[in-house]
Amino acid sequence: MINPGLSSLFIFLVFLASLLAVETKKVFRAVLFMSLAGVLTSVIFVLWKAPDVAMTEAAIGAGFTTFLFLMALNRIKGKEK
Amino acid sequence: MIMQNPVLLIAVPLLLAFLIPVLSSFFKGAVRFIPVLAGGFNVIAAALLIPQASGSLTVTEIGGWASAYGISLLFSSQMGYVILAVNLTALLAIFYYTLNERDLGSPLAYPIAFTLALSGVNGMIMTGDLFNLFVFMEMTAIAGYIIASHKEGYLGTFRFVVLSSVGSVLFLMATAALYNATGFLNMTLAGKSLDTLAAPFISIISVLFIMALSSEAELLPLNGWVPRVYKDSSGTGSVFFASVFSGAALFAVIKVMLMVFGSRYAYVHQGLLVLGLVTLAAGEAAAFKQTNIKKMVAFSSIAQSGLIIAAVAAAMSSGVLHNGLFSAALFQLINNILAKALVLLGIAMLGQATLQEIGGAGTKKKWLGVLISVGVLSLIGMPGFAGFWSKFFLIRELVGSGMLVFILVFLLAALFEVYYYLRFLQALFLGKSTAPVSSPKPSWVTFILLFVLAALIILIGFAPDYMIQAVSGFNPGGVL
Amino acid sequence: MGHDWLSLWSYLYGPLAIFLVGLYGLLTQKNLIKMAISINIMDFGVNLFIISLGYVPSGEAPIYTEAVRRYLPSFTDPLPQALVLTAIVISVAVTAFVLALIIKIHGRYGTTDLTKLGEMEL
Amino acid sequence: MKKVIALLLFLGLLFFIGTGLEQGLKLGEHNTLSGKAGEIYLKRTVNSEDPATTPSRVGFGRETDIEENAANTVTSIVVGYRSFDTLGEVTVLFLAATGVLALFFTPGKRKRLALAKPNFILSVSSGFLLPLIILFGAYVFTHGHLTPGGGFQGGTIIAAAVLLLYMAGNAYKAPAAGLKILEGLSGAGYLLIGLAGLLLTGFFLENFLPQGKMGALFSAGIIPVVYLLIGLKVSAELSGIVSDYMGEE
Repeated sequence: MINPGLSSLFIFLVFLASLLAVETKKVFRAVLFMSLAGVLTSVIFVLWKAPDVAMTEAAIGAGFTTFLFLMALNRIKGKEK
Repeated sequence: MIMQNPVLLIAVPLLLAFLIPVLSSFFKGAVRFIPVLAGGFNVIAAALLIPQASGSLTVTEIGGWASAYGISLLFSSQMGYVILAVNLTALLAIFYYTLNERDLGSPLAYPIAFTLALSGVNGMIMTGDLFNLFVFMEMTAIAGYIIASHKEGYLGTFRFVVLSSVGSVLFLMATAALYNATGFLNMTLAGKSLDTLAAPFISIISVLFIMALSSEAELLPLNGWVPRVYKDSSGTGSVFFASVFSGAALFAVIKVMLMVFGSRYAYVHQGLLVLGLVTLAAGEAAAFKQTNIKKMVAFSSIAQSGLIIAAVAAAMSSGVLHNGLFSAALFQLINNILAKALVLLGIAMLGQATLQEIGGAGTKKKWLGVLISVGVLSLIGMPGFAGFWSKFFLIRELVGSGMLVFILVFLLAALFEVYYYLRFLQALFLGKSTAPVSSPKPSWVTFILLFVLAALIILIGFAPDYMIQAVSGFNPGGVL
Repeated sequence: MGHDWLSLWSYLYGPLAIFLVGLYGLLTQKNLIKMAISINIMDFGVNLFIISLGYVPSGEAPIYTEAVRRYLPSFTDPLPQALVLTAIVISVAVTAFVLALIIKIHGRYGTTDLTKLGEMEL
Repeated sequence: MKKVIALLLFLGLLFFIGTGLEQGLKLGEHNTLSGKAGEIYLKRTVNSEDPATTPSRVGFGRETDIEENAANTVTSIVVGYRSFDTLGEVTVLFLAATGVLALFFTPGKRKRLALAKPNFILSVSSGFLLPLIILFGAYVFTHGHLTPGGGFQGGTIIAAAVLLLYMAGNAYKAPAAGLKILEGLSGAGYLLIGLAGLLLTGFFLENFLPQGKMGALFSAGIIPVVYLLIGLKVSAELSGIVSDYMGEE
């Protein structure tokens, strides 16, 4: 039995991270907060007994997506210089 | 025997699309003809399937799993005609691309997007499973993004991506909630288990579903991408959006409303009716002001989607499925698919963008002017053309069931439509061009494509009874 | 149905709130990349929502192993997990496309700000 | 002021959707599997006479002739019961990779983006990290029917190896044309398996190979084969996207 407090706490953290990702001024920070939200989401998936989804979320949702965002930022910054 | 399986309409284009990158490294030039092959196969396969089908739905199981829990495809003769119309216009548009739009960026992107769009729309029309519908919706959407972005219409595409993503997320939410409450993803079974649920839950689910599908069906909340994307896309691209994608998405809306919500929840269908009428009115009012021709057709396309959805919702809102109204709506859907394709291909061949530029082009290219006029006259419902009959049947059934507000909005919208399309015809034949005419001279093969569409429209205009017979008698029950 | 507020938050309102944060971002943000981030956040919210709908407290992960050899009624629901698996892959596909699109928009117009792009009247 | 309105709208929508859904959903302790499709999948009784009441015959390491014998039920849904969805999903990824390729398309050969300074430690360690990562990815997608993981996760891990190569030195460039061909071939392979099912048994994507013992590496019929193809396809697709993003315009 998982303490329901634990998953609700993590959900609150994801909520907070997404709010920061949306509200923060710097785009780079926003990407990092989004990535954090993704990692925390995959932790919740582990808590909710969905290991397959947790693995996919960590590898694709948090990992690969973050790479894509950072590359996009890099290319846009490179142009502006 | 195996040719009779509707899954081939999805599987064969998929296989051909996967082979495109392989083929392109051996025969570079052959790649352009793969979409033609896929479209041709689909048209023949759909034409062969129709005589076998009846008004009741037949179920084809995928993977051999019982259709209650596995994924299944539905097929009936009415669906067959919609599929035939969609695939035929897609095939003609692809022909047009092969002949006239060769050098647009990456050589792989357009063929792959067209071929997979064919699988996507057929899947959207036929699938009987909610999540499977989501997957095909996404497939069509991404094919649409590629088609929309191909002529550097990046901003319109961005808007399209954002709105479609919102739609797909809402669709997932509704599907998951429905699964949790009923235990099924199969549309029919989920619909059958709805009765025990509270009314607020059902209304929220229905709102989510309608909003989710509204992006591709060009209905109101999420259709902001339409004018921009039409304006920026190539001729083939605009035909795909106006006829192929919106036709399939409209049928998907109709299917979800019919199979999941049936005609038991009058409030759901009344909500949809209002949405359809508002879309109709807003679309016609916006089209009225446009001077860019493609934008005008785009808003007119939005309005037509609204009309069709409103008619379907009216057919379901009285508690039992009103068969006459429903088949008139399907007839209107098919007519709209054919006429929009004809008009948009014609405009693409003219090559000018605005009403001023187009002035008098119809007198210089007489045949093209005549062919475009056939499409336009069918769209506004000129007696003798296909579009007249579907509107006539619609009005007759509406009067029969006494829906006064609907009739009023419909007539007013039709008046608007007649006005701006006649203005377009006037510019086409009587106007004086301000810009020098520099459009490429199309080959005679291209004329055959337009001629096929015009001939179909005129044929249906001569034998409307055959067509209305063919799409009537839809029986959504009898599955499982 | 009686629920304490904590489980209501974690199973229903929390995921919905995350989804709405994404929607809020999509409506208010002017930077294209931040709009893409908002779309991803909406996806997180909906994925959490779907998995929570398949969660059974004190359930097992739906995998048969040496320890769990036979069917138990206390497995978590595998179907929502399969759906989310598909949804995640589709969302990364859309993200890859939309970011490429943003790079192209920036290359063409020199900005990723929606208000500036609107002012250019394209 | 604008923020306040947005906040109110946010809370209103949350309340509206939340309370509406709350009336129909079965949440937390009230959530049961009974009668749901998920239960039928877990019991592997989809094709029984009466799926809801037929007792499950699943036995790890013992029973051989039950209908879908992958130990990981999520896998048996993803590539078994709902394989058609997965075919669509793979296609979506294929389309997106094509779209990215089309957007970054430039006629002629493309150079890659040069990184500021490749990390020394990274370039040294990539030599022995690389085989390990690829091996791990291959393990994940060949064991997808037994343990958590599968073609999508394994494919991503292999794409991470390609990314590592890009990070390790400015000389590396992925073979983009070859990747595209691999994508096409593995996708076509998946479809041909489906069509083989149609020819052999009359159902598209039917699992026509013997099921074997649950828990064995060679079990669950076509599932490992399909997951292998998906793994190849996803790794080629994501690597293709990586190389597109790393390409110079």
